[in-house]
Amino acid sequence: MAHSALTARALTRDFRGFRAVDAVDLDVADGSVHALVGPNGAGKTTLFNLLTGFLRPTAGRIEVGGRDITGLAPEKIARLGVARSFQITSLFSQLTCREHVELALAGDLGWKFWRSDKLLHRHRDRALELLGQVGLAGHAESTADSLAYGRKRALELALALALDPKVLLLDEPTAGMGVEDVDRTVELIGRVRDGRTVVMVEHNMSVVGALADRVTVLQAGKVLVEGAYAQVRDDERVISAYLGEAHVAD
Amino acid sequence: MTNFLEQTFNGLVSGSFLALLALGLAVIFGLLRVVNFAHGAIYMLGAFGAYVLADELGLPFWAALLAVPVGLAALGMVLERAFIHRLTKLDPLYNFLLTFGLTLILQDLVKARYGVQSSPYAMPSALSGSVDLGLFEFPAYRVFVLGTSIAICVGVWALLTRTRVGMVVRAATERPELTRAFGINVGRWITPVFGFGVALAGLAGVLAAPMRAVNPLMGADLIIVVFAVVVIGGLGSIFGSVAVGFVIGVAQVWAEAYAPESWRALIAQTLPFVLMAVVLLWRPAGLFGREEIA
Amino acid sequence: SGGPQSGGDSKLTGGKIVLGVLNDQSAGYSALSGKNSVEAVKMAIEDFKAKYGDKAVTKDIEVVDADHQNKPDVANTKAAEFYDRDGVDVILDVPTSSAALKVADVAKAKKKLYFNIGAATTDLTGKSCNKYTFHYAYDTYMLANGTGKNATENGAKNWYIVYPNYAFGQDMERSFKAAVEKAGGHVVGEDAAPFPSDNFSTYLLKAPTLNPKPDVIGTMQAGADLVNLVKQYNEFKLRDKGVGLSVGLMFLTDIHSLTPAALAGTTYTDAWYWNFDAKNREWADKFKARTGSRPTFAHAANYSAATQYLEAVQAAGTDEADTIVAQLEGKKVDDFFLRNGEIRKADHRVLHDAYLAQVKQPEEVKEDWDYVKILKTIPAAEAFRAPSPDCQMSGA
Amino acid sequence: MRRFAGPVLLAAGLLVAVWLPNGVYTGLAVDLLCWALFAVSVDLLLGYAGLLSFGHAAYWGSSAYATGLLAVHLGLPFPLAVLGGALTAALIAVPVGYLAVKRVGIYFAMVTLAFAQMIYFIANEWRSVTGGENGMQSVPRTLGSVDLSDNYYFYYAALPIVLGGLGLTWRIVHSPFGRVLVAIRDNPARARALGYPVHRYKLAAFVLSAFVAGLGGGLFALAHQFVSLDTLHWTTSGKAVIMVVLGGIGTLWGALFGSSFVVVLEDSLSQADFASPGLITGGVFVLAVLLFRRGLWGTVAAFLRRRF
Amino acid sequence: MLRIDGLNAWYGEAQVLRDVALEVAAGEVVTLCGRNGAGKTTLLRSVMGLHPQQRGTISLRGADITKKPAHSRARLGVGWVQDDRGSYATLTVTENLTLPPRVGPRAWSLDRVYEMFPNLYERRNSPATKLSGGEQQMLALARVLRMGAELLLCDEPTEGLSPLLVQRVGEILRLVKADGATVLLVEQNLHFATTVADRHYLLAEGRVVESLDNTEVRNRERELLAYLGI
Ligand SMILES: Nc1ncnc2c1ncn2[C@@H]1O[C@H](COP(=O)(O)OP(=O)(O)OP(=O)(O)O)[C@@H](O)[C@H]1O
Ligand SMILES: Nc1ncnc2c1ncn2[C@@H]1O[C@H](COP(=O)(O)OP(=O)(O)OP(=O)(O)O)[C@@H](O)[C@H]1O
Ligand SMILES: [Mg+2]
Ligand SMILES: [Mg+2]
Repeated sequence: MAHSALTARALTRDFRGFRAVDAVDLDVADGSVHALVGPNGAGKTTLFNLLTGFLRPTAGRIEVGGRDITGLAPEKIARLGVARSFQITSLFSQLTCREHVELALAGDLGWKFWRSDKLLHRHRDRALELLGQVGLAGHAESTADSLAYGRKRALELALALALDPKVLLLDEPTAGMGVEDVDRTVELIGRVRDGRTVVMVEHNMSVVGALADRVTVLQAGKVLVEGAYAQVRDDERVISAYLGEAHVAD
Repeated sequence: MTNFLEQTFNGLVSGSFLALLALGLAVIFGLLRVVNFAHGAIYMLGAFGAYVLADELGLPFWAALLAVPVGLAALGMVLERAFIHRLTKLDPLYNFLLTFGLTLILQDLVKARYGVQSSPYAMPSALSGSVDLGLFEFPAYRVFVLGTSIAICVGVWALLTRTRVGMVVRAATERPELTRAFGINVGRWITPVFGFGVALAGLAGVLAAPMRAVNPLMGADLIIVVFAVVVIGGLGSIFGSVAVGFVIGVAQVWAEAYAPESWRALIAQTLPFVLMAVVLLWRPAGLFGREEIA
Repeated sequence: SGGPQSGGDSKLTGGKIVLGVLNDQSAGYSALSGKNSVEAVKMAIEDFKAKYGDKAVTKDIEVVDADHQNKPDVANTKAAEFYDRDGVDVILDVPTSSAALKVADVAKAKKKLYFNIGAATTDLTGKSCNKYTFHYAYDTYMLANGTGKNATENGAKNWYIVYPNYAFGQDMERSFKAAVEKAGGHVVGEDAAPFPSDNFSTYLLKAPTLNPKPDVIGTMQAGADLVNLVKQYNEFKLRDKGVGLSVGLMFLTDIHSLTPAALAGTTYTDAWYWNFDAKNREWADKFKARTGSRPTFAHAANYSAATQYLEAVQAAGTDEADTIVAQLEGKKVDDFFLRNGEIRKADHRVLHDAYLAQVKQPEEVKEDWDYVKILKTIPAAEAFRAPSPDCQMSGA
Repeated sequence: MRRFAGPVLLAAGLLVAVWLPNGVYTGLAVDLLCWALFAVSVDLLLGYAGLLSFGHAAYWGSSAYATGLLAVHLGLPFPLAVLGGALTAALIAVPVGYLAVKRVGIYFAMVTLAFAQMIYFIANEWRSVTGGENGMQSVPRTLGSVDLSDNYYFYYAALPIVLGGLGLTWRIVHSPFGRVLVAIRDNPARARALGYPVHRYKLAAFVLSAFVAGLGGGLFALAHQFVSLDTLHWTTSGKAVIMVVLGGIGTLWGALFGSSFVVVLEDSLSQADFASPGLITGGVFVLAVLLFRRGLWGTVAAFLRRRF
Repeated sequence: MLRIDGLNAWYGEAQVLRDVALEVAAGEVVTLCGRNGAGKTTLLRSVMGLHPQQRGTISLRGADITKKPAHSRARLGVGWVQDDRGSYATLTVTENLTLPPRVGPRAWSLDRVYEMFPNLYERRNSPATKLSGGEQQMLALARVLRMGAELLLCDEPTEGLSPLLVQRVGEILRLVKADGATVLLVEQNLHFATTVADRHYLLAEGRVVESLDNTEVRNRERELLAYLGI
């Protein structure tokens, strides 16, 4: 099998006695799209926060491309090519979409306090291109807080992409999107996936079906099932714990 | 040994003032997200309130103990309506700055009216004696101060964590809009709470009048120590603020009494700030603080 | 950019005499001196004009004043502005040691006169002394020595000294201890308390436990600290426990804040007292008529300093600084403030009688602000220290 | 029209700066320079990193003392002394900043305030070096053979340093670094996810700001040839904050404007027969916070922008 | 029950609602569909009285409430589920649930809520913001049920919920309807909408462009999806 871009071993996180993530093992094959599904509160976002350094694991270890990143600060992990989007949208209210992406592209330019900020426009074209990809071409100059929810999500995605990450972690990229936007997003993720490894949390099963090579189902912080989409969706444990009977219909 | 206990007890007494002030600050912050810089000035007003009542109306300490906090609560509510209230939607820093400005004004008003010299205030005769605490004798008034402040701290803590009042106000301050959508008239809660926090500072002031110099600047430096106290305890944590208040009080007295000769003064003065540094290194949110508040 | 204007044919710089009162009119010392000192100086000018009438060197005598808020940098700017811009010939008062020392520098640089009244630091006549600076009313040595020596001679043998932990406090402690021991007393303990502080109970609890038990606590605290300490001294009933109280620096206003009851029997050294004798009282009444309050020694000293300066100008016929300095140096003077006064040439310390005062018992207080009785007059010769070797009279 | 606003303003500012000591009392003119740097340094943090330092006197003051020591004991020419002072301030800012930037908002304000108070007490205690309550007297200001005893000449000698400091601040604000600071202010978590080490950026800003404040403090020491404990007292920090808020947070011009306003106001109050300066400054300040939060400058600028 | 006439709303200069007129009969469940930015959230906020910049009339049970402040509207039985979930960081789950006062007869008991949402019960003592996205969504819904509001305004209650929970929400809404309450629901997922709602309003660029019933929606699903996509 392809060696794995991202691995977690016995990853565990407690919150004041409550175990949100419980000895999770995860192997994400290089270049694959790996979906994390599971009922609400299963621990998906927490797992994300562990993988991206926003939370310190109580126990266990994390590797990216064979390098141990357990306990590294978020910015360090980001620099190692692990980008994330947030489930609950998180942007710079005052900046325009373009400025957002330019900032994401700037990297170490940020230290240059003796240079003019024109330096940031160096990446303007790339920024506009990325915005186009996520369908925000028309909103390049509008500020984040004036965007409706769906568009904010799209911008989230653009920012993650701007880091041109080896591993892309998307927490519910299509949540709160209209059907059109969902389709565009699916198509977009399909496009950006090559050369990358994608891990995403997604409740929309059609999205998972369309994109995921492998699916891990979490429940109560533990891995319930792992396998290909088709096999997971028919697993009756998953159906009872997560999808529910009605779902089999569509 | 008894001297050590005496000193420690004594530390608790001076801790009482820190605790009461920190408590008021914590109440106001925890519930309104406002750090009231004017808290020290209010403490000063409390003491002057007692002085004025005695000097101009001949009212005794006991009357002041009730009347002054009530009066200051009223003042606090006026301030909240007139100023604080207008800024609560903005960054909390604005209210910090506002109350800083108010501090300057309050101090100078009192200065203009009563001068910079300390104003006389006599010990209530009922408490001028001393009581036997078994191991040692201690001025009755100091015992009274300690008792009062402990009682009040416990009472307030219960009120805020054990009753609906506390809950509603916490909600109202975190998400005014949503809370209104639940049919709760937010404005009606905020103002009294601010008044209450202010009253606590005022009470501390009244308690201070018989044993400390009553002058316009008496709260100016004290407030900074209180800031250190609440940062150590975890701003917004009622319990933390009070506990640390007492601890600092004792620690300072110990430093003055037992630290190496030539260092005493310096240690006693910088102790709260050093402790703060240590705590920040180890628990940035303070000993009992919750992280997400910022 | 400033610079003294030279005025007509007159021998007076700028054609007139300008006195500048620079002191604290808004903060800690404003009650002791402040605006009322400006009044005192105006009184001095009026009395001077009345005295000499047409023979006066000039009728054109002005007063300017400014508030330095106890901030040395403000004092600095204002002092320079006084000399350069307002053509001030002599600066008076300047409380707060740091400001006082700074202004001494300015006076030296501008070669203009400066009578310090409000500040206590002996550095003014020590390492910071200079040709144009005179230290008029009091200093830490006078206060500490007077009280220490006399209180000990009056029977207080064992002392516990508490002093605020800054320059003033330490000067006081040094002189006080020396005085006590010279007079045969014994210091059983001493503590530097934080400054400022509102809690002295630590030391008050400690006092009776010292061995041998001190007869007196000698406190060098001033202002609010003093008030705090005395209030708590009474709280702990130390007088009943046989531990008396003696204060290094105290002003009438402090006694008023604490009420005589709180301080009854306490001794301290005073530079001047308004109700000491008829002569003082006469001026004090004039002052009250004018300002509505009784004068502190600072007010009296400002009057006296202004008067002595004007007399010197009258005698010399010019206000040219070096001439005036020559006039004043070594001069023997005697007015209601400067009893047996002398302006010492060596260090420009202005010597005069000082007084050991004791706060009256409440029932003895017959009149507002008449809170103390004078136990003893300390002769000018003993009241102040010998010229300090640190003083190299520079600027000449 | 608006395109020229910047350059025109700059030119006007420079003219005023060059003319100043001929217009106002020289002592005052020099003070204006020093406080301008101080205010700007506070605004750098407050206006751009969203960090209200209520203890900046610590850097203004410690630089003043360091400058004084360098001038008194090593007799350094004054520009070097000032530089040394500013560097000392920056150095002290490192540990304090390291602790302070762990907290945001009001916490930051209170923490900085507390540490400044601590440094104040230390200076008061460390009498042998600082002269304690009496302050550090007769600090020399030398520049080779040039005679700087007259403030008039010292003003022009100091002006380049001040302009340098202001220029530095302007550059920082309008640099990529400045932009990242603003982003961090708006949403630190997001900034981290984009790979920016938030704490280190804030710390850097804090130290730079302390350096600028230090330049001002050093000059202040030389301007008065004297250093006192006041330079470290929290009221001095408060004064700087007042200046910035009055002038207008987040605009360097505002800081300049505000500092001049306050300095001149206090100077006039010290001669007016008025015993409560705090009443005036406090009152104006409260009004500013309540009514025109953009500050004097911000309000005027906004008005002009609307007109043209 | 609810009647809106000529409602206009702005954000600063930008107008986001244009002469919106709609009606919801008592006991009805009505959805508002529309692509992102159509103005759905703004519409609900206006009804709740939380959007200052508005003109038009809103009447509840025939009584004009346009001038009433939000809290008195709530007292009249209007409940609101915020789109960003709006959980209180400083309150525990239980406190979140006990905060809203009873305004109607149908108020749910705490037990009933916990029975309906077991995972809330598990986390009852932790601060609400520490809950997972979905849990917070459920909490938000549960809170208005506790009030027993007559009219529920739900802004995308299924957003970010797992299929199982989406169905659960569906059940709850039907339950509420059975209780006789009225629901105005913002929903992106047409399929889900048809399973709970009686009628649907189509919102675009701040205007009501169509009002449909379930059969129409099913017949024209493709077309509508496309439309929502514009
Ligand atoms: N900071 C925290 N403190 C305490 N408990 C937490 C914290 N963060 C998450 N939890 C708990 O951990 C569990 C997992 O939360 P998480 O957000 O990972 O769920 P999730 O799988 O993302 O659910 P959803 O799909 O609804 O987002 C939940 O029960 C939540 O209550
Ligand atoms: N705070 C704001 N400032 C300015 N414009 C805003 C603001 N909030 C929303 N808008 C604009 O108002 C319009 C309607 O926003 P609204 O949130 O009502 O849409 P929505 O239909 O709820 O979208 P979504 O389905 O994504 O929640 C959008 O175009 C949005 O850009
Ligand atoms: Mg989640
Ligand atoms: Mg003259």
